[in-house]
Amino acid sequence: MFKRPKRCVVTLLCLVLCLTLGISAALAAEQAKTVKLGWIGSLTGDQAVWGQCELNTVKMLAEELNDAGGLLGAKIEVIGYDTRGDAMEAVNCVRRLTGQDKVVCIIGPNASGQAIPISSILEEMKVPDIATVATNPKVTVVDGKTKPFNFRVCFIDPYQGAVAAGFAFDVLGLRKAAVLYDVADDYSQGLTEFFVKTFTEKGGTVVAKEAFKFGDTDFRPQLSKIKAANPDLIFMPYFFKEVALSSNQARELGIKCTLMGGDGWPSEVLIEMAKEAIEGSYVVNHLDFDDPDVMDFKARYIKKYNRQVELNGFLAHDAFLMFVDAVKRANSFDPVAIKNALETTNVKGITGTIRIDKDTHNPEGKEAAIIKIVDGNYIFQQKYAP
Amino acid sequence: MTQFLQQMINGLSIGSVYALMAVGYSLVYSIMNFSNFAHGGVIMLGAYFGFYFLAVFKWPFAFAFFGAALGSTVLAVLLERVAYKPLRMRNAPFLYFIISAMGASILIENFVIATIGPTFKTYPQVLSREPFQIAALFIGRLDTMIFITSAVCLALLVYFIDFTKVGKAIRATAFNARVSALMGINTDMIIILVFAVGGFLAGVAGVLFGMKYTVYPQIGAVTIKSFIAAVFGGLGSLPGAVIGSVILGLLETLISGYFSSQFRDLISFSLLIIILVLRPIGLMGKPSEEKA
Amino acid sequence: MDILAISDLTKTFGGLTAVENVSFRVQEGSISGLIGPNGAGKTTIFNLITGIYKVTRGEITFGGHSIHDLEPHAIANMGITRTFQNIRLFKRLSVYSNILTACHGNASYSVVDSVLKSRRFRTEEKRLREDAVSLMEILGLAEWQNHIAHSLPYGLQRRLEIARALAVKPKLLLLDEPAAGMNPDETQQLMHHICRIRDEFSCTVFVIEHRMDLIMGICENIVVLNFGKKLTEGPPEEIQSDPQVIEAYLGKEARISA
Amino acid sequence: MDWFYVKGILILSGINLMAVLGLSLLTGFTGLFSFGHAGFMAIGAYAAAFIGVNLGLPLIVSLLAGGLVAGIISLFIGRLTLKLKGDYFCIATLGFGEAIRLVLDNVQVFGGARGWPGIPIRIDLWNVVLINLAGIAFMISLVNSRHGRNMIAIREEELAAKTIGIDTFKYKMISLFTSAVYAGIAGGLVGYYTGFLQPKMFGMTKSTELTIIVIFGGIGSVSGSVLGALLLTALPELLRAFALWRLVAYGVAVIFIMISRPEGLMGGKEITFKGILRAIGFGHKHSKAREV
Repeated sequence: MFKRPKRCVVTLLCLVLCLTLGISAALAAEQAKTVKLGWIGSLTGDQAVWGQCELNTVKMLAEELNDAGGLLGAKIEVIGYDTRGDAMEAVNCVRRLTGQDKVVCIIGPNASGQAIPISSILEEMKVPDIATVATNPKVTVVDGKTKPFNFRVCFIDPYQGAVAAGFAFDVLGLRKAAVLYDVADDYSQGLTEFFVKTFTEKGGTVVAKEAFKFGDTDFRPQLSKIKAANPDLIFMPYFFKEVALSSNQARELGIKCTLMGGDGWPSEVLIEMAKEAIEGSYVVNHLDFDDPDVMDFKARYIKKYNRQVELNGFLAHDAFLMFVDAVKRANSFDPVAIKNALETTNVKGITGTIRIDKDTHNPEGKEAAIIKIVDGNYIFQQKYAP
Repeated sequence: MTQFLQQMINGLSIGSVYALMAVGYSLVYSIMNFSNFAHGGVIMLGAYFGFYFLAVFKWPFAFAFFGAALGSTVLAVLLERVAYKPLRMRNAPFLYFIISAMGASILIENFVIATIGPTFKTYPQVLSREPFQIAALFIGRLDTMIFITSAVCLALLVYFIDFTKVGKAIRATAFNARVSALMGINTDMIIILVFAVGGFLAGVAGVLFGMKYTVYPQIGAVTIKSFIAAVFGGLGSLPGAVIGSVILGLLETLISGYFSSQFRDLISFSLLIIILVLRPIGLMGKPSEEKA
Repeated sequence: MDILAISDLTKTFGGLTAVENVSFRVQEGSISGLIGPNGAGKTTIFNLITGIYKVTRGEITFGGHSIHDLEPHAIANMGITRTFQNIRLFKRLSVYSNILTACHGNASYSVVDSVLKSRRFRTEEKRLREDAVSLMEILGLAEWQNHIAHSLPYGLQRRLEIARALAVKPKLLLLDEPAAGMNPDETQQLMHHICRIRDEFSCTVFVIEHRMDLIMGICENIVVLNFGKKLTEGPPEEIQSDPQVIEAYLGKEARISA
Repeated sequence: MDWFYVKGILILSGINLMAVLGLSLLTGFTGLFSFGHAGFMAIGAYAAAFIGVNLGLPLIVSLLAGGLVAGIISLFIGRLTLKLKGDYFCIATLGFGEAIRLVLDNVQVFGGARGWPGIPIRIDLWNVVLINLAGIAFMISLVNSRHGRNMIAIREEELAAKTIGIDTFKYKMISLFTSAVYAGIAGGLVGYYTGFLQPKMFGMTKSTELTIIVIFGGIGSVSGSVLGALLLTALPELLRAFALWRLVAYGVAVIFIMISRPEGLMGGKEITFKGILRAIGFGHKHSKAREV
C-alpha cells in the first residue's frame, strides 16, 4: 500500500500544515470585526472535568453577550486552548493566544501550576490574565512583588485553609482534627498547610495528618490510622472524586466524625456518589448555591449543555464578568487599558463581591460561604471570614 | 491488634483488585513477551461498558456484568488485530509493541474523553454499602464480593490453562512459539484466544473497579500499580501475578498504616527494587540462563 | 603446551546435570574438535569456557590462568572468543560495521578523545578501520562490505561471524557448528578457511561439529561427549574406530550388526 | 504564523530535543528502555535552579551542574538496576521516576507539590539552539566512535557483544549516565524557561512522550531524534484546532507509524551533507542516506 512510506508521511505532514495555515488564515479574514478573548485550561487529562466546564461557561456568556449586541459594539470571540494540565503546554497556549491570535485578555487556567509559569509571557506581550481557581498565593505575588498582568477571581489557599480551621474551631467547637491530603497536588498541600497552621494556633490539635497520591482510589489504610487517632473532624482538602471515595470508605470503616472540605467538593457528582457518607459535612465554598443569580446561571448552563455546572463554571462566570466590566470602564480593547481597569475592579459577581486589591491582584474581603450537606443538598449556612 | 487486622483486610482487598488486573498483563506477557500497556485502557472501557449496561440500559446485574466482560473481550482482540498483529507478522522487536501499546492507551483514553466526556460516572448501588462487622473489624460487602470473584476467576483461569487441551496449547506456545507452530498449533488463534481471555478478565476487573470506586477515563493510570505487581511476582507467571499483587497491596497498606503515608510509594518502590536486585526474575519467574 | 585445561567440570541446571566431571586439554596451535550426539553438553561446555554460564564445580584454566570466575567480556579480552550455533550477528549493521565494532579492543581512546577528535582518536580510529578492511579482504567479504548482515546468504553469515571473532585477535577461537546448513562445497571452503586462520592468525581452534568429514579432515585431537560425560578423546583415526563412539552415535544394535 | 508563537514552539522542541537526544542514546543506540527519564529531568531541573539561584552561577554552568547531578544519581540507579532484563529494568526506572517525584512533592525547601516560582528566566531561542547544537555534535561524535559502536552492539546482540570483549555493564552505565546528563540539562532548561518548577511537570506522561519521540524518529539515528522532536512537539500544536480530538489523533499517529513504518522516520539512517547532495542529483538513490 505504501511503497514510499517516508514520502507519504512527509506529504501528509505538509498537508496538515497547509490545512492549518489555510484555516487560520480564513478564520482571521472572516472575523475582522471581532475582539478575541482567550481561555486556557485542561480540556483533556485528569482536570478535564473542570476545564471543559469553564470553557463552556465562557463561550456561553460570550454568545449571550453577542446576542445582546456585543461589547462596545464589537463581538466577542472566545478562543480556548487545551493545556492538558501541563505547565509547558500552558506557556505554549499563551504564546499562541497573545502572539498569533492577538487576544485582549485571557481567562484561566484552572490550576496554579499553569498560572505561575505563564506570567513572564503575559508581561512580555502585555496581556492580562484572570485565573479562575488558581489558589496559590504566588500566582499573583512572588517575593513581595506583584505580577502586573496576573489577576484572579478566587480566594487563595491561606484564606480558605484559615476559614475551614476557624469555622471548625470557633463555630463547630471541634478540638481534634485529622487531615487527609493529596501529597502530589499543590492545591491540597496548600490548604493542608494553612488549615493545620490556623487550627493549631487557635489551640486545637491535629491528631493525624495522612497523605495519599493522586491516582489512588483506596484510602482505607490512611483512614484506619486516622480512625485510631479518634478525631472530631476530618479535613479533606481535595477534589470530589477522591472525596466521594474516601468518605465512603471512612464510613465503611465505621468512622462517624464530621467531614469537612474546601472548594474542591461542590458537585452534583459528589452527592450522587456518596450521598449518605457526606451527610452532615461542611464545605467551604465560594458561593451560596441557592442564590437567585446562581440559580439563574445554573439553569441557563444546564439548558444549553445538558450537563451539571461544576464549581469552576461559577468562577469562570465571574472572571468573564470582571473582563466585561474592565472593558466597559476602560472603554477600550487595549490590553494594557484593560489591565489598568482590572486593578480597580469592584463588581458583584455570583461568587460574591469582587474587589481587586491593586497591591495583590486578589479579590479581597471576599467572604467564604459555609455550606452544609443536608439530605443530599448543599445548604447554605452562613458567610464566614476568619 | 484490631487495627493491624483491619489493615490486613484493607491490604487484601486492594491486592485482589490489583491481582485481577495483573493477571491480564501476565497472561499476555507469557505469550507475547511484552507488557501490554493498553490493558489499562481495556479495563477502563470494561468499566464504562458495565456502567452503560447497568445504569443506562438498566440490564440486570448478571447480564451487565457478562456483557461488559464480553465487550472488552472483543475490544482486546480488536486491539491485537490492529495494533500488534502487523508487528507480529514482521517479527518486530518488543520495543515497537510497547510503543504501539502506548499509542493505543493514549488513543483509548482520549477517545473516551472526547466522546463520553471526562466526568466521573457512578455505578448504581448493587450491593449495600453497610459493611459486615466482626468484633471491631469492618469488612465491606463489595470487598468480599471482589475477593470471591477474583478467586473464582483466577481458579477458572488456572483450570483452563492447566487442565484443558487449549490451555496446554497456550502453555506450549508460551514456552516456544516457533516449535508449537511446527507442531501444528495455530499460534495466531492462540494469541487471539489469550487476548480474549485477557480482555475478559479486564472487563471483570473494570466492572468491579467501577462498582467499588468509580468510572473515569484515567483508570488506566491505576493499572500501572498492577503492572508493577506483575513484574514483582515474576512476569509471565500467573500465580506470581496474584502473589505479587497481594504482597504489593499488603505492603502499601502496612507502610501507610504504620510508617508514613507521605512516602508510601517511595518505600514500596524501593523495597520492590531491592527484591528485584536480589532476585532479578521476580518472585515466581522462571529462572533461565540465556541460551547461546 | 596446553592453552586450555578443563578439569572436573560440572554444570547443573536446577536438578539437571548437563555436564559432569569433564576433563580435557587443548593444545596450543592445534585444531581440536568436540563431538557428541545432540544434547551431549557440547554447547554448554562452550558457554562455560566463555563465561556465559557460571561453573557449578571444577576448573577452567587458560594459558595458566584460572578463568571460570570471570565475566564473559574479560574472558574475551584474555583471548578466547567464539561463534554461535544459531548465528548471532549484529543483524541490522553492515558487514563492515560488524567487523569494525569487534576491532574495538585494539584502540584505547576515551570518550573525551572521540568528542574532541584528538590525534589519538584519529590515529587509532584509522587503524581500526584498516584492521577491519584487511580482515574483510582475508575472509573474502570485501565485496559484501556494505550489505546488511541479516540479508547475507547463510554461508556468508557464518563466515562473517568468524571474521568478527577474529577481529578480537583471539588466542583461542571456539567455533560452534560452523558448517551447519552448508553444502559440501561450502564445507570444503570452510575447512580451508579454518586451516588458514590457524596458520595466519596463529590461534588455536576448538570446534564443535556434526559433520564428520570436517572434523576428521582438520582436527588433530577430538573429544567425544555423551550424556554430559566425556566418552573418550584422541586423534581422528582412533575416534573413528572406537566402538564406544559408534555406539553413542548409532546405538547398541548398530554395533552388534557391525 | 506569528513568530512569537513559533519561537515558543521551537524553544519547547529544543528542550524536548535535549532530553530526547539523551534517551536516544539509551533506547535507540543501547537498546535499553526507560520509563523514568522525566525523573532525571526533574533532578536536573531542581539542581540547576538551586545552583543558579543560590550560588548565582552563570546559566551554562548551572545547566551542566544540573546535568551532572542527574548523571551521578543515574550511576546509583544503574548500579542497582542495569543487571535487570527488559521489562524488569523498565519497571525499575518507572519506579525511580515516580519516587523522585514523590520526594520532590515532599521537599518543602523547593516548595513541595506547590512548586517553586520565581526562578530567573534566562532561556531564549538562541541559547537553546546553541546548547542543542553542542548536544548534537557531542552525540554524533560519541556514536561514531568505538564507544558508540559498542553500545550499538549491545542493542543488536548483547551476548555476542560480550564474547567480543565488550564490557556490557560498563557501557550500559556510560550510556545511562550520558543520557541522564542530557535529561538533566533539559530539565534545567525547563526551569529557566518557565521560571517555575513543579514535580507534576515531570510525570510519567513526560517519560512516555520522550520515548515515543525517540521511536518515532527512528531507533539509532541522531537526525531521526532531531526530526522526531521537532515534528512531535509541533504536531499537537498544529492539531490544536481539533481541541479534544487532537490527542486521539496523536495516539492514532503513533500506532500508524509503528505498524506502517516501525523503523521510525529515519530508520537507523542519518541525514548527512553528502547524503543531501546525492539526493538532489549527484548519486544513485541507494546511497541517499548513510548507514551508521
